[in-house]
Amino acid sequence: ACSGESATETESEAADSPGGTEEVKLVLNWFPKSQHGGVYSAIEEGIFEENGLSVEAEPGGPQVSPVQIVAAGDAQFGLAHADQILIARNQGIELVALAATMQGSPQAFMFHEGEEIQDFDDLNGREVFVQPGITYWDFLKNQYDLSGVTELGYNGQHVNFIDNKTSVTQSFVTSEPYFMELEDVPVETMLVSESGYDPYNVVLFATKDYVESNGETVQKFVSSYVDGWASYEENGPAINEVIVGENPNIALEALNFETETQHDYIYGMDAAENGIGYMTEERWTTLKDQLLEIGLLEEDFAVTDMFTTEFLPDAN
Amino acid sequence: MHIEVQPSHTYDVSRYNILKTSLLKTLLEGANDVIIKKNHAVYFRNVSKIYNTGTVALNHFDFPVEEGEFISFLGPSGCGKSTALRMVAGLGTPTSGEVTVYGEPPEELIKNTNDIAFVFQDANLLPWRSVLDNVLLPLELRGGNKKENKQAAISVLEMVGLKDHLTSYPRQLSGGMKMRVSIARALAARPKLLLMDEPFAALDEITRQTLQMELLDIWKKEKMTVLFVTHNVYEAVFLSSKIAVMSARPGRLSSVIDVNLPYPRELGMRTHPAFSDYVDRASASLENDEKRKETV
Amino acid sequence: MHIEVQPSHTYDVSRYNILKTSLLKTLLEGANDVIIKKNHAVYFRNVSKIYNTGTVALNHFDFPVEEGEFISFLGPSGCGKSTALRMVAGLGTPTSGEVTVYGEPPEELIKNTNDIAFVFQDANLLPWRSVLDNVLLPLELRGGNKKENKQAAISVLEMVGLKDHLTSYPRQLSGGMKMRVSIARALAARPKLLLMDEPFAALDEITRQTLQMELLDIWKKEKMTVLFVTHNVYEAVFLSSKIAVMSARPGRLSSVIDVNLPYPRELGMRTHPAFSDYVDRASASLENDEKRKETV
Amino acid sequence: MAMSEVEMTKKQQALVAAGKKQKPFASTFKELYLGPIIAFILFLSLWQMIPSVLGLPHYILPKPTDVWEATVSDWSLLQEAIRITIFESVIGFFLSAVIGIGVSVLLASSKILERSIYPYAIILQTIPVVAVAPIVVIWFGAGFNSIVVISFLIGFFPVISNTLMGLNSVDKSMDELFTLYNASKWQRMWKLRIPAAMPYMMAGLKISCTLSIVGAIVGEYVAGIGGGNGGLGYAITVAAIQVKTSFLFSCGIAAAILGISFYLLVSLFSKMMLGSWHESAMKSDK
Amino acid sequence: MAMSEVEMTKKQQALVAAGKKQKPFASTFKELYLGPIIAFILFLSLWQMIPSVLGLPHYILPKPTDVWEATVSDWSLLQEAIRITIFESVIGFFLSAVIGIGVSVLLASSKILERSIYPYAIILQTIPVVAVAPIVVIWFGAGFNSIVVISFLIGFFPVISNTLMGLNSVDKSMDELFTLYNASKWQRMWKLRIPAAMPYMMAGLKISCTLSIVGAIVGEYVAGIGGGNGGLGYAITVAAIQVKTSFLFSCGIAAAILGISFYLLVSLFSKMMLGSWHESAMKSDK
Ligand SMILES: Nc1ncnc2c1ncn2[C@@H]1O[C@H](COP(=O)(O)OP(=O)(O)OP(=O)(O)O)[C@@H](O)[C@H]1O
Ligand SMILES: Nc1ncnc2c1ncn2[C@@H]1O[C@H](COP(=O)(O)OP(=O)(O)OP(=O)(O)O)[C@@H](O)[C@H]1O
Ligand SMILES: [Mg+2]
Ligand SMILES: [Mg+2]
Repeated sequence: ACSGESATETESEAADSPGGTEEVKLVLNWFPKSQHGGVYSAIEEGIFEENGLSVEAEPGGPQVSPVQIVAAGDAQFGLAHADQILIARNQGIELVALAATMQGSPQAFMFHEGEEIQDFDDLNGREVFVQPGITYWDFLKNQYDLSGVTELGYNGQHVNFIDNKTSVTQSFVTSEPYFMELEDVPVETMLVSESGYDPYNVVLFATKDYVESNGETVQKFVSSYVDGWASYEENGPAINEVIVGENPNIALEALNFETETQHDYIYGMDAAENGIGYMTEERWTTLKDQLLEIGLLEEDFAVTDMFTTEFLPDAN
Repeated sequence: MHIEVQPSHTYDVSRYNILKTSLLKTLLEGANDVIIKKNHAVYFRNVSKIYNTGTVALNHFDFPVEEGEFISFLGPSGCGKSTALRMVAGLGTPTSGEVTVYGEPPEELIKNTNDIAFVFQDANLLPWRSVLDNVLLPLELRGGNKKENKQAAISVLEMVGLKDHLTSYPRQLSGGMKMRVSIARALAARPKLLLMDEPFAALDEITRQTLQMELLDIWKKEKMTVLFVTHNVYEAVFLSSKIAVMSARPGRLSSVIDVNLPYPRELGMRTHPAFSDYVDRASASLENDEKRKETV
Repeated sequence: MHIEVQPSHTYDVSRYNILKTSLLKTLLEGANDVIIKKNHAVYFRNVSKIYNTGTVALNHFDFPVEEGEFISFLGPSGCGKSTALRMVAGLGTPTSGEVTVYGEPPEELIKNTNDIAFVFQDANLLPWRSVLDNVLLPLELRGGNKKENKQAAISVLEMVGLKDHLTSYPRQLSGGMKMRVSIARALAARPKLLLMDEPFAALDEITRQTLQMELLDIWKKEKMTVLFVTHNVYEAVFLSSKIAVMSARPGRLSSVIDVNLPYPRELGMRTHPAFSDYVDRASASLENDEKRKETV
Repeated sequence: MAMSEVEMTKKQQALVAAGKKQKPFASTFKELYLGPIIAFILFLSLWQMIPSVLGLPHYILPKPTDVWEATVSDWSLLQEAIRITIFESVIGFFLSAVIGIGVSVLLASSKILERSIYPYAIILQTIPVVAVAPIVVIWFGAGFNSIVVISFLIGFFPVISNTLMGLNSVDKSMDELFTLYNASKWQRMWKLRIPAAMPYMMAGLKISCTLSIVGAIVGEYVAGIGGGNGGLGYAITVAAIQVKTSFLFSCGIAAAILGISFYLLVSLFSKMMLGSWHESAMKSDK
Repeated sequence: MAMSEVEMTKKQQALVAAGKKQKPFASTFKELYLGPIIAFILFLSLWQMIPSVLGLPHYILPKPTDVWEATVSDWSLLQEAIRITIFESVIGFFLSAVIGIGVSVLLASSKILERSIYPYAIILQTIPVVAVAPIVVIWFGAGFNSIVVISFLIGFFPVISNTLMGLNSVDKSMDELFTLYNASKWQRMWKLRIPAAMPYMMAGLKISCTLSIVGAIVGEYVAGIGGGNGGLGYAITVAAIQVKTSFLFSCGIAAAILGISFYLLVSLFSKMMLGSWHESAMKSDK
């Protein structure tokens, strides 16, 4: 892919591909994991193909920013957390959220068992590993007095956390606790969402321009995506094996653990009633207001521009 | 006023034009200068050289060299002989005064031709080139037929007695052999003006004599002008048409001896009384100089 | 059987022991050897040197040098003079045969003493050290009182006529001046064995004569042994107690001339008929050699 | 360079000694600074134009003006970050230089040592920092110390590699001189090999000084900021997460300017050290 | 090195020509390999002991045996990762070498060019990769191309810096020779400056080859793996998250071994290139 092409150019190029199927690219927010189960399910089961799409899922990584890649037109769809999609607004990147994979945020603080951390105030006096710039940390600092926290950079390692019994690290409840268990390090977690900061996670998005001019493709994609997740609920373990093929360094058991723990976030909560991918204006507005308050958003705007449920299948 | 300009070697047009302008300039000052300029291969005009260490290497050095002459420079160590030669080659500029080569500043001349060759006081060979390739260097730089160049290089190397060492590297040679490569390199370029800084100092008497004869041969054949630095008074007398004796600190020209022995010179001449006479005169001039300095 | 061993310089105990063992060894072969060994500063025993390029630099070179001698090596360029000297200094090993210095292999000797100094064919100065510091180098390496060392260095530099250039760097010196620094460096170390490879080749006649006289002075005073390479037959005769004439390819010893002129030598001797005689003999030996080669 | 320097000196000298061909300021200016200035202006205008021409939005390639705005508006953050990074990288570089040269000298002093230990220096260089970061953090604590250690780890190899090369490329005949004078191993080291290796050492330091900044930034990245304030690495991470590309560029440019200043300082130092003899640093007098 | 090489050659030669003091294999072995082997064993045993003595658990500092187990059990993963990283870094290094030397030659050919452009080379070196990663990814796409570019970006500066230094440190009197013979700028470059700069160039390549591996690993970190399979950078990231410290060390060591092999190859190449004249690479014959 080259630089100068705007989204529309890429799209027309994409549309011209032979065989009647349209090629689109999806950038994942991380190396393939269970949180991308719906994508791989849709690919594996031929759901995208049935809808006339040929989808390339490009793995993310520590420093890969799907927001930027999609904004630059190098991919049509991306996965990111809701707050990232909102913050991109500051830069004039107009994205539209199409489906929320997880109805809530599995982001959590993980600490050693018996550390007696009940509330966020209890983080004071401890070393906390958080990724510099991660939004919920700003939110928490705004909500609580965390001046006693020694803030350390989170870098994807947990060794230093394990080494220091009183320390706390950011984590996903769907992932890290499993690895700790493997290492016989008993841990507990405290969800960030308990603070009231609960963005949708792993949100499918595209640029506003793209959505406006390629409604049909977007419709096909979102439908397939949701169908993919539906089918993943049935045969998660089988799809996980496919994912291991894409991300050979992760253990199947870890994926299965994730599949289990993320189940409620995907299929439960609001989705239980309203279907997979469901989003509400209220949740988006709350999040937007929270970000506004802590200064991560520079100006107010109507969230209705920011997300749409029009491509989601009608609630059953 | 009619001035006949008869350049003694073939100038290309651009150089001829340079010459013309400098001629026109000098015309304003008087026609004599024109004639002088045209005939001089090298002209030191009141040249002084002060290195930035404060060392006065040359002091009001004034010396014309006519085309086709063979000039030897004699003088104590450190008196500025190398400095003078380097200036002729454009590798140093006078602090005051002027050096001209064929009427031009040497830097200009160098830029336009390949007519000057220099045998440096140390051999100055490229360590990564074999003997043959070192000699080929000036020919390569000038261009021309590769095969002919190689032929030329080999024949000069044969002359200096190194034809068995074509593929040796400088570090595999003895001191005298390195110097001979350097001499071969200079001769291979067939220069009009040959500057040699103690080229034979590292050679034994017999090799030296052979090379002296060869050098004189080439000099005559090619109508070169040679500036030759040596510490050997016999050598100076044997080779030169004129000897410039210099004195030390600051380097001045102390006397000029015209050697009126006929060319071609033969080894036998060395026993000739006239020869000894010149040797004595040159030695005396050197020694006087030394004494004068001591009494000061 | 009683053998009197009277080492001519003061050995420290360890070296004396080495000497003893080598004496004992030789005792088994015959007492004669012992006496020869003890008196020889340098002994080339049937030395051959073949460089890995295949060049035969020395071929069955056999030459003893007694202590206190002043030996000059004469020979055509590339005949192996430098090679021979370097082997004496332990900077090269014979391909076959043996070089001993005071009865020991030179590498051993070097490890135990500072008694050898070498004036290389090129000046070989450290570019980052001033003239004074270059001369100080061997003294520094040996240790000793800094002030005394400096005094000693300055006085040798004065002798070679460079006392005005103590703080100059090598690149600011003329060719002859560099060589003189190198000579000063060697002399400052007051060696027992002095190896000089064409030390005066880059010097003018007058400086050369002064240094010759100084060298002879020091040689006598310090009871040094000197191996001296030169291309100048006059110089060889004037300085040496013995001249080794070498012939080229492969380097052999072609003749040895004992110079029975009395010491101290004076400049006036050069006009002495005996002197010319020696010069003629040496030259003849060199030339014969050359001719012999040509007829082969 | 050799050429033009020679040229210059010739002129300078004519100026000093003969005092006739006075060289006007304008021409010095032209020779020395006009090129870089034109290049800089060209570079800036190209950069200003490219995003517009290619239609790249500012969050992908911000224009210089965007970067300038971001710099001005977040100047206080940037300033603090720069201060911290300077501190970390200077110490890291200092360690690289001292330990690098020290280790090289040690290694060069014995072939066996070199053969035995040098591979570990290469290992230290190639082993990815992320792999050893936890250990570094455990041993040195999160934050400053670890960052300095990582900056050192990244910067020291060029010093070792170059210095060793230099120490081992001593002119043969000078080496023989020392052999002859029965110089001890350390005398040879101090009086011959180290002075001879100077130019190589200095080339190594020049590489290392810019790497030490990269090291400090990477260090903050992998070793965390340890409770203190964050330097450029921290600022960059935050900017990247918040897609503040313009500010990210401000930080990047700040790092680059640091690098250049650092490089110039080390070059100056190198000129001073080599001044007395090495061709590349020497103004020759002809 | 100069010393011991000289020593060796002397012996070798004595062996070849005189054929008397035949040097037994055992002694060569002792000189060449014993040191490194002892050092290696020492290193391994120290490493094996440290975790036990200090009570460091295996997820902090795994023992060599742990690492070995992890390597064996995940060998297929590791092998694939190594293959990919080799590919990326070789291309990155190749670009560094070719572009680095090319640019240096260009810069050295004109003082004005050097003054105008060299600062940007320093900028490219110091600007943190993370800062430019988004652009790199957008221009070259996530994955392979970007990784190669990043590997190049990290590796090319030592080449430029060293080569420039070499090109500018030509012996003055040789330079004069070329002036005298009216050599054109490019003749001087090809026939004088480049051969004279060889040793510096080679020193630069040696540094750059190890850096290019670091670059490939960092590249995967910041530019992602794109559609293709991941190399060591990817393996390290994933291993870190999964607290597979032993495997992480396997990857690190694999990177280090790559680095050493790469270094040795480049050294060999350098010896070949310099063989004909430079002291540091030359077996002298005395
Ligand atoms: N680059 C330099 N910088 C400073 N001084 C110099 C430089 N080159 C030469 N000199 C000084 O200039 C004087 C003349 O040097 P030059 O090399 O011309 O002497 P020379 O006549 O060739 O001597 P020799 O016969 O010993 O070669 C000497 O005193 C020397 O120290
Ligand atoms: N390192 C070397 N490798 C190969 N051959 C060499 C080496 N050094 C010298 N030679 C060869 O050995 C021969 C003798 O060299 P040496 O330097 O001893 O001559 P020399 O008598 O000192 O000559 P000169 O008077 O020219 O200095 C020469 O033919 C030379 O080519
Ligand atoms: Mg001279
Ligand atoms: Mg010799």
